[in-house]
Amino acid sequence: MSDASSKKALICFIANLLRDCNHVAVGASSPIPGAAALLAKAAWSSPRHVNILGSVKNNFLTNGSQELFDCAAQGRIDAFFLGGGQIDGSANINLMGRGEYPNNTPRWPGTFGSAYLYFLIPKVILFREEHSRRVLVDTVDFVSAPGCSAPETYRTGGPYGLLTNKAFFKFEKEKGCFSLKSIHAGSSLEDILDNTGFDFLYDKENTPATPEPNPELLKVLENEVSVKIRDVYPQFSDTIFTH
Amino acid sequence: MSDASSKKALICFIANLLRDCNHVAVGASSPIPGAAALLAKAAWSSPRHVNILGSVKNNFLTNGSQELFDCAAQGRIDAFFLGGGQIDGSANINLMGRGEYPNNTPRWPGTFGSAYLYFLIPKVILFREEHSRRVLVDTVDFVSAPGCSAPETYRTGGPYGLLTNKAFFKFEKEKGCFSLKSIHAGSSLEDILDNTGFDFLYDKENTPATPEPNPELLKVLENEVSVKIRDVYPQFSDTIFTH
Amino acid sequence: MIMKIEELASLIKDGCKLAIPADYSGVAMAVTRELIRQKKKKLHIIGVPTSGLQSELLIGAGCVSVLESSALTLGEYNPASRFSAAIKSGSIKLIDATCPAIHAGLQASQKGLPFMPLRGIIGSDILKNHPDWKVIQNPFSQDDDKIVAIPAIKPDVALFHAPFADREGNVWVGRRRELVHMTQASKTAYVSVEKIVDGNLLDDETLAAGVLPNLYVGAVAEAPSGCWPLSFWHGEGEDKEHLDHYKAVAGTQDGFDEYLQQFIFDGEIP
Amino acid sequence: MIMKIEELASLIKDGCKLAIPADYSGVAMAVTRELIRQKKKKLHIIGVPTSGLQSELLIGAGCVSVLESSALTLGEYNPASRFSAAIKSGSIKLIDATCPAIHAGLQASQKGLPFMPLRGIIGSDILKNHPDWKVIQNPFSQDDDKIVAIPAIKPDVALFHAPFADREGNVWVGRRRELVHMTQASKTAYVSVEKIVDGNLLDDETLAAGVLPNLYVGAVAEAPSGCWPLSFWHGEGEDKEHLDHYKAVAGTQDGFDEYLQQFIFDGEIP
Repeated sequence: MSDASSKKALICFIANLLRDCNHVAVGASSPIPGAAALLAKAAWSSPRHVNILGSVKNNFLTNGSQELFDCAAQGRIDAFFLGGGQIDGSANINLMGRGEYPNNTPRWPGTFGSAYLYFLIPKVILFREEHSRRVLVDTVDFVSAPGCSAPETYRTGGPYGLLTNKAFFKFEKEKGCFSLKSIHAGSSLEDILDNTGFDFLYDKENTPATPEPNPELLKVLENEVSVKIRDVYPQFSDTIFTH
Repeated sequence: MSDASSKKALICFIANLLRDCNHVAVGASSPIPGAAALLAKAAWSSPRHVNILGSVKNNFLTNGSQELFDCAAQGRIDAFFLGGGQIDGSANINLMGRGEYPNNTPRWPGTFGSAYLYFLIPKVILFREEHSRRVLVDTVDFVSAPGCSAPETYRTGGPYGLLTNKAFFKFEKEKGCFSLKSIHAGSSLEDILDNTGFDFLYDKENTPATPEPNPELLKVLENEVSVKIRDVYPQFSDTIFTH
Repeated sequence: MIMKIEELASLIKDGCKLAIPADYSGVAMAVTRELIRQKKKKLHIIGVPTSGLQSELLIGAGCVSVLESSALTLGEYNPASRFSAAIKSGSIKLIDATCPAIHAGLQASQKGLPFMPLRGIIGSDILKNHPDWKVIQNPFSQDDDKIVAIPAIKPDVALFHAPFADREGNVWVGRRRELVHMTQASKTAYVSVEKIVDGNLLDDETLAAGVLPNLYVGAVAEAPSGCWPLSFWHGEGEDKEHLDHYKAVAGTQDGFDEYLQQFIFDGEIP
Repeated sequence: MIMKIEELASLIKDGCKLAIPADYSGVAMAVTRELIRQKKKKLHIIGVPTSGLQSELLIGAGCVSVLESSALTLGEYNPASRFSAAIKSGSIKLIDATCPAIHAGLQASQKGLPFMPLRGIIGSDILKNHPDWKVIQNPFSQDDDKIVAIPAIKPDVALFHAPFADREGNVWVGRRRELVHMTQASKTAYVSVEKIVDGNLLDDETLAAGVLPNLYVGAVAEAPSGCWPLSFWHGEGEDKEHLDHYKAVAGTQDGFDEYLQQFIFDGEIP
């Protein structure tokens, strides 16, 4: 698959995960999740509300940048995306840096809202294209936001799954670990085992291939949604669409 | 003195009390304090900011009705006015009703913001035209807001004085009581002692008469400020100005 | 989303915890009359932070079981006779607060917090009588420093009147931001407006600054002069003659009942 | 109140606790260049809730002693080389937070409160390393229910760029209400604007909805394209070519120093 096709496949895959949501929020620098949310809204009018942070046109919040956080705490946001320079098998994420805090090398930008949103949004999708032992580690060096909390800790949200350019894992809350759900075209169970730094559950015999994107949905993406995506993510749009 | 002149005298008296303020807030149904604040601003450009709650034109707050309270807690409001169906000698005020709560007879509207603003605005002027033992009582039936607090209680504001249609008292914070400062034309020390239900400090021999309003200030009130007052308090304006 | 006021009022159920604004913010009086016609019962009214004629009428008509507010005032048309009568007879439960505490409780809800701290109040009989507030130690002070903790107030519905809305349910509230807070603190908002306008209010950044987005709005109904007989900050002044008439007749239950018949059940509106 | 940006910048003293907005809110870049020219020292920067090129430049130029923020990001122009270098050398103190905690700390200040509670955070290493936060019991829960208490963040100055202001110092910020909160949390605000307009912005209710009143504003300076090279939500997009150039040269101290010389001390602005 070309890079453009595999990005489109990820967009369609994520769009399907958002179909049961009313309100999806996406960070400003997350073009694939952002495109997916716009696609789901265009294809199914569900989610009804898509908020792209940092965008003027695709952001309907009017109460300042804390409104997103207030919304989340009230359960008014159904899905959100987080990444991480490191993600471990307990779904802990590290956005701070490698090595020991505070003198990390490299230091990444910082925790942003993750230490809060991860607790309060029911469907947090971990999305990181790079699937390597550098990113998917046994234990993160710094917990920007924990994947699991003690039962007495107030927590209405958390990790739903982890999507990379090789596979999709669902997070098993009861067991506190990921389980491999599907393998993208071009990868294999062996490839995934080789490139994942944490242990995860999988079915040796029957792990399915990630389904190809639905051609109708791809058509909506190409025809209707590409213009909107160009509006918000012009550079990204140039890499996947031929305008 | 006619009723109109004595009201004008009160306006001028209060205006002088506000001269050292930057920001004065006034309740919607307090025409005399409101007129005084507008007069002080017109005469001396001090206070610089006058906020008349409930008015659209004379209210510059834009962050909703809680902004006043946020402002007060930050020390951004220098003076405010409170009244009370009952006021006692410790400057406790009762806006709730006579008799036992909750089945007061009569029940008055309620405490409004007094239980908060009285703690946080440095110069709270108690203003009640009626000077009688019915209003100025020994002990209020319900403390909507206390005049004094224990030293460990966070309190940056409180009563500055009490103005009625007979006299002006200053509140002596250290002693926790009022002291009579001046007697308006038409009243006397005897009259005040007769009509005040609480004990207060006074100088038997030398309690001065309240000075007549400055003629220049009266002129500013009549010529410049009357139009603004009519704008905010049309009915009150009709009773004191001949337009 | 866009409906008739009868339908909007029918969404407010008996027992509803209903947040309503002070008179200066835009009171949904047309909807209130419809609530009385529909004979709502056991409403828990939250005056944000005070209330006026709207609560007086609902109380007089027997729709209210709890009034949570910092004041009920008719301004120069005081006293509020039906409110006073209800207090005397004990027919409503009072939760008396102070204005910023109502805001703080709503803001806790708006932010999904269990409580908000608030200065002042200590030593007021309001604190003694309030069923919900607690006094806690300021965790950041070494000394004895007590502060009041106000638990979240979570209304079912915010009900108010606004200048205009678009067909998607975005409502323009201008700088009356207490309506935004009150709405975001509530499960949903039902809004009457002077008019429904074309286009999307969020498309214009100047208008957008005063918009309550439809994420929070459950129903909008057009009701021109929807604040009558009260004044509307973005419209007409109060109907002094009508309010004088109300004051004159509402002193007795009979007088009030006649008022209800004439102006609400028979719907005689000038 | 209305002054030149040189004068406005001169009001910001060494050691100032300076609140600055995220890139999407309007960053006062022209003033920032002036701060560097005036060789400010020991600034305590508060990124609300994050920061970008503005902090990167101030850090690189040696103006900053403390960075309190939830992130410092140049977006697609990452990594922020001068920020990384300062962390490696330990030349700045970090107070790393999470976005809503920055907002909560400012909101506590805005409301004159010692602290605000906030959900989440428990179990994050952010909490372990933050010098100020405390974990308290929710006073309204019977069960073990811990919640983080965020103490007030009280900046000396809020500094940002806005579309326009009037001569009395009222500033239009539209729906960028974090600027209102940030300002009201601070002792004063210094604001650069695209232009100064005639009249009073509060006279028009449509505009008024997006106005920060002059009660809170200490200085306003006109600075057309004042966000350059960053994008402005109410104006131009970012200068990609310039930002690519910055990324290319800022990897070394020498390259950065040349950049400062060329674009700040010599003031070469396209």
